[in-house]
Amino acid sequence: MIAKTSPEIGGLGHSVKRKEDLRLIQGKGNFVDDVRLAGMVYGQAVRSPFAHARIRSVNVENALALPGVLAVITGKDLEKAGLAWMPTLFHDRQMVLAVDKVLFQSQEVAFVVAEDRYTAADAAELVEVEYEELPVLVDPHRALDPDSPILREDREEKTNHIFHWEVGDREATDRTFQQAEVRAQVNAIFQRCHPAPLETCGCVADYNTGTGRLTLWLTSQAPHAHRTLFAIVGGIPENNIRVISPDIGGGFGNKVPIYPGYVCAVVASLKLGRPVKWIETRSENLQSTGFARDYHMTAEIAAGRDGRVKALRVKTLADHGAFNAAAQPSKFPAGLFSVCTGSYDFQKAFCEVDGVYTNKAPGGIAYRCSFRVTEAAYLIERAMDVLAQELKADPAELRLKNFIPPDRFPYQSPLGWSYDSGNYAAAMNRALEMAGYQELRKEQAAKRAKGELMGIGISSFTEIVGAGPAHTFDIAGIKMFDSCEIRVHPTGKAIARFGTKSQGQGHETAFGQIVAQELGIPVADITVEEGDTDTAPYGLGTYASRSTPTAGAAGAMAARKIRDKAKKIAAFLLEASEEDLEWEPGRFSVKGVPGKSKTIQEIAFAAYTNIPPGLEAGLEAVHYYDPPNLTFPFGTYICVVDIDKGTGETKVRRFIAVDDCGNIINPMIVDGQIHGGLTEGLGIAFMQLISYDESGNVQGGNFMDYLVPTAMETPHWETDKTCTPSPHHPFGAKGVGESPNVGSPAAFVNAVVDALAHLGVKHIDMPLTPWKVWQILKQKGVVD
Amino acid sequence: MAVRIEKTFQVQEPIDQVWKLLSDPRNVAGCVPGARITEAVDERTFKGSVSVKVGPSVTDYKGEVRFERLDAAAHEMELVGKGQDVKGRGSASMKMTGRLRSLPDGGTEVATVAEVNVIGILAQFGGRMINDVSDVMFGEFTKRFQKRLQESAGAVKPAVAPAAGQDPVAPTPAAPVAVETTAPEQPPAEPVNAAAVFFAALRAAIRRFFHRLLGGSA
Amino acid sequence: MIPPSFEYVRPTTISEAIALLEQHGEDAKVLSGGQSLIPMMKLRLARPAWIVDINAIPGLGGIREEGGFLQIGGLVREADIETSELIRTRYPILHDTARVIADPLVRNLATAGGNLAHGDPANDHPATMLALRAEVVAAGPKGERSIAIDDFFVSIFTTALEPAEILTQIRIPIPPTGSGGAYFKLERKVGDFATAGVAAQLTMDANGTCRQVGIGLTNVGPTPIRARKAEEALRGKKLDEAAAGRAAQLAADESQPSSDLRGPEEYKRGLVKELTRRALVRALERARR
Amino acid sequence: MAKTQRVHVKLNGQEREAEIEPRLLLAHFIRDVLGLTGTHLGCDTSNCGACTVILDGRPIKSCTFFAVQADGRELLTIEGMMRDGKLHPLQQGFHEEHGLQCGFCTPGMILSAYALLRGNPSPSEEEIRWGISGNMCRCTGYQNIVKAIQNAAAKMQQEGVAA
Repeated sequence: MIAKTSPEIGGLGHSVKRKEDLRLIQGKGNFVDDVRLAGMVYGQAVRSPFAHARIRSVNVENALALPGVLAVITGKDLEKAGLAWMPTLFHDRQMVLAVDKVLFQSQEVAFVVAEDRYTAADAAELVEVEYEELPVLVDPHRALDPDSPILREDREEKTNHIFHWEVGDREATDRTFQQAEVRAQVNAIFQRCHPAPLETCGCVADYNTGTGRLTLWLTSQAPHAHRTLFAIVGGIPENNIRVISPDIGGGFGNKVPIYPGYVCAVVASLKLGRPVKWIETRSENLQSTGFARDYHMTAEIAAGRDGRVKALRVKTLADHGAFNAAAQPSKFPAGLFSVCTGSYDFQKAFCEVDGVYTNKAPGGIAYRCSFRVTEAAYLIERAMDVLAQELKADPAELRLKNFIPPDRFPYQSPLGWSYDSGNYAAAMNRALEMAGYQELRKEQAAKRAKGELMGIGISSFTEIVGAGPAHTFDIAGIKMFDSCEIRVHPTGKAIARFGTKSQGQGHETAFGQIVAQELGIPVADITVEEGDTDTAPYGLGTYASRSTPTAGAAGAMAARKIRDKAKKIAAFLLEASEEDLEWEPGRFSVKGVPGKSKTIQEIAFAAYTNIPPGLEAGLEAVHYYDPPNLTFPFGTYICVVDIDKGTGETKVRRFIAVDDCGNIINPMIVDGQIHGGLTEGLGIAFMQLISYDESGNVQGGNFMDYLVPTAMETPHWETDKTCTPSPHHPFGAKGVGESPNVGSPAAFVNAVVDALAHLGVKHIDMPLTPWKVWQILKQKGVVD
Repeated sequence: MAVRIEKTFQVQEPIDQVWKLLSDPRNVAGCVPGARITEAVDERTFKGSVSVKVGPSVTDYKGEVRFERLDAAAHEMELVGKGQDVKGRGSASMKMTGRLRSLPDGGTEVATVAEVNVIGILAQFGGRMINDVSDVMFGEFTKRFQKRLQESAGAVKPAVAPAAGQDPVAPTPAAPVAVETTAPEQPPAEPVNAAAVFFAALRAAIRRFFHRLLGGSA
Repeated sequence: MIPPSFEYVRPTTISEAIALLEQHGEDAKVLSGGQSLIPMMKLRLARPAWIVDINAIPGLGGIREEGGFLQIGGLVREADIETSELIRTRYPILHDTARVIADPLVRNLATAGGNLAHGDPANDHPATMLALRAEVVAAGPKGERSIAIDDFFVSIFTTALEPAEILTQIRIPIPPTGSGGAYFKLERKVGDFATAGVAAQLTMDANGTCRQVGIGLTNVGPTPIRARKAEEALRGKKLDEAAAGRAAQLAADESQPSSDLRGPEEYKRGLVKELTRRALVRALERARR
Repeated sequence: MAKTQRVHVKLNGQEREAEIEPRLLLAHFIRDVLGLTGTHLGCDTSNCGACTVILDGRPIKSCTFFAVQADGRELLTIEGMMRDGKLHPLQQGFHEEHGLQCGFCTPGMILSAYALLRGNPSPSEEEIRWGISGNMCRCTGYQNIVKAIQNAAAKMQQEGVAA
């Protein structure tokens, strides 16, 4: 366990109040739409009403004729500049503005620039586009049918098939299934949904014709990577691009990709020599930017009568929409989906995924989860419940029986991962205890006898985060290390800069605590800065719960470099040899000589005013951290629901969340992350759905129909922790931002299915709407 | 947002008389208000437009209808219509077939099928609600058609064709939907019966859309 | 989302407002709460050339019992109804209704008058007003007139209001003693329109039989629906579980829902049945107080 | 382009005036014309509440209200919450209870809470959840927002100050 610093220093384990709050609670934050520059103009995209259509003509005359309109950019214009297409983050390309055909409803067709927002909106209506409608492909299961239209005529392979990916031992797994005493199968669709951060995507592109520099204020979770991609795609020297991610109003994966609106704003600024602001509407955000999930999955478990699991077989069809714009490591077409063996000790496993194109918005982004881990955790936790039903076993006991035992870590999973550490039973037992599990089961039995519907759902998930080791993980070729640069000023105050970018996670506070822990400088004296590519060291950004495992680790390592130099300076000042010095947070003292010590502040002053001979001046360090492995947070969630038979409504009565994310930087922030992730899990389980009708019309493309929970639908969350530090992380942390969103959907669904299990119900696809539940009750004759 | 509507009804008039009516636009022009044929491309293809006002909203559509089949011998007709929102925010299309069959009692059975598909912002907000109002609108059309048929029975053909909107047949008081439409003069010689049905379905779609969008508060 | 251009006028008298509406006809729209009109304008589905803002006209507010009626001014906000002591104690059915309309912020602007004048079957007040046998007072070029609620909802999004008429007041006959009512709405989340809603108003006599019954349905047909058969089945009868069940079934039969994102037709009918049952039970409890 | 109109409002205690198009939404008026960017926009269908401001004492969605309608009236935005240089108890509460993460919904959330406490100085958890149900938050799961409002309510009761 880590030595706890004083509250004044506020290192690891202190619930330090957040520094970022003070500006945000006064309305003094600086979000992209708050940026106002002299001469700034506004852009608006013209979008296709059709899901699949050929563009016969685009007439911009009337739009250009409107007073105040400065430019209308079309696909043809971009084509001339070689910018009609841009690379996605996953081995594909995507139209910036459609040239000859559109592939999904609300796709960008033209980009209008005007003196103000209102004129731009008026002008967008005046752009006349003539379309010839084409047959639409919506159902991914029909993507490979011979009679389905080929969507991507631009590709050499004339097929809607994007990739086949498999991992594991197919033959051995099949053999195990042939001999299996018990089999359980679940076909589960993880529906298409959208992160819908409250701030939509947008940018201000400011190309200065005088300096030849482009400054780009961007809603970006990965400013450095975006700078590099803009340099490569746009041909602007990277030193002439400055990307600034100011305050970001939530990201959840939505702000990892580069979107056509950004590129159009840059092109417009280059064309006009004026700053161009582009801010998405909510409908544009939901209908055109990175969606998540849309995995159509089958899982089978082979087990013995004794309830021991033996093998797992998973087959999945992935709907990527019009372009494969998945934002994930380039060697992993299905992200880290192969963590689908979860918390259980399978000897054999096989997993295969096929990706296809459809006439839907592009994406496949990691919505508040490490790439495709939510899908994996949901699938295995659903499958374990189905197995429990087959065996007539208690789902908690079945899980306890099959957990990977603590002494097996580091654990080699059959699909190739090396789990760093875990104690799954500890988290499970704590959750059962908090829930009063046995009493709940008794209550359920009594209620059933009375014909009332109550359910208890358990999910014991394992996450895989912190990408990642550079040997395996890269985004578009850029290795997934992350970085920190610390400068200690003469007066003992410090600034620490990171390659990540907070979107609400509280880095300005938590990362300061890491430095405070290592250097003993009070967190109040440490400024944390992120998001400005001119000042921050290069990093891959914040998503997939990677900030603490990578940048946080880099912070600790950079601080330790500084401490090593500080030790040299202290030795000089104390006229002692380094070996005789001992460190306590904030000071070096000479062993056995009480009172003979130098504080880090005194040492910092000396680093600039009284430099030891032969030593460089200053007290600074940079560290680029390449984690040796990923980290594997885990936990057990228990959900208790009551179902109203008359209306089919589900009420979440209680939700117990026991998380284990290793050592914790700021308990207050960790709880906040868990509350938020659980609430998004609730939304996904019960409400959040983006669907398409047979013509490719988006259903759920605005906040009237894309339902996100309010305070009224959200229950009170009961949280607790166990602590199993990561053995390879500098201070034993694992990352937590996404565990609750990864682990909770299965708990909600398991609870609702459990409430109906006695009726023979084995699975219900999300979202669990009242009408779906009611129809089941009707079929089962429970309601008249 | 595809919808299929079937309507079959019987009239006592003989088949030839009914066919004459069904294939002669002038007599059915008024069956649905607001449809306007602006141009005859050829004897089977016509351009039209409709301006639909629903609650606080106005939507202008430009459309084209074409007789895929007009088989007097078999008493069968099929036409395809398509309209695009002039603001470029979507389209609606319809395939309609009409078939007549003589009845033993000398009367005629009229069987019509309309397949409507709405795309764009209306469908985004309108959900599956297009269905029943399309149904109601189409029902209104057939009701008016029958009424007109009875009038025309044995009656002298009107010297001047009635223009849409100046429909001698008053809208049924219980008109299921009260659509206010601009109803310009109807060029007499151009068939709008099919167009009218098509636009009726179109309006139905829009109507349904507002049913969905508004409400909750005012 | 940016609304199209329009001219804005804010008359200070009813006659001035009516004159403006007559002058601009179809091109003008009345702005009261604006919580349906403005979103439609932002989506550019509504493009009125003139906005006649009636909020500066005095005398359109106020909730009072007078002349045998509960009188609610045309500009009374949903929030005023929700927080009115008079409503909460004497007309709980109206309290039920107001507090489930949209969300608290919208209710600070949205008006009950506008909620009726839109003629939207998804709005909540119409069902309640049908159950309460309310009447609507409209001022127009020909002066003032009163419209029985049964004659008010002509068709989907179409009311009996003439183009130049303004809804100035809602009048609800003060229910006799032994009366009680309730509104039940199922929504997908706070702020959503009803998947289905049911309003029930009862007047019971001393020996427990229904003297007067009103049942209104929300968002299960092209217009707000008054469930007359269900009402008929209860009038003059003892209201026991069986009777409530029969009435609920009749109400479900009288509803004409269509399938949409809120659920299939069958579910909505089932919901009408269940909510009718619940509304009757709650109404009875309140009638007995 | 419709003819512009002169609009006069009292914003956070200051008299402000501008010549604007009637169609200008109050939210854009406050942000783009008067330059106070603490009021945010998060949707186009009046669902999210990020744009909440106080109009004559009542919280409304400023994205669903024309600036011309506010002529001659009083507006309070997040920028007007401080009291003689000190944070309002609600602002303190949100800070102390970790009632915000990305902070985008926070101004609207605080203003809705402000109106809630004016009408009900010691609300129950249920009443608080009800009171903020027109404001969406994607980060906090609302739990700490509820605590923040309880924290402020308690503080204000102690100090005997009204919202």
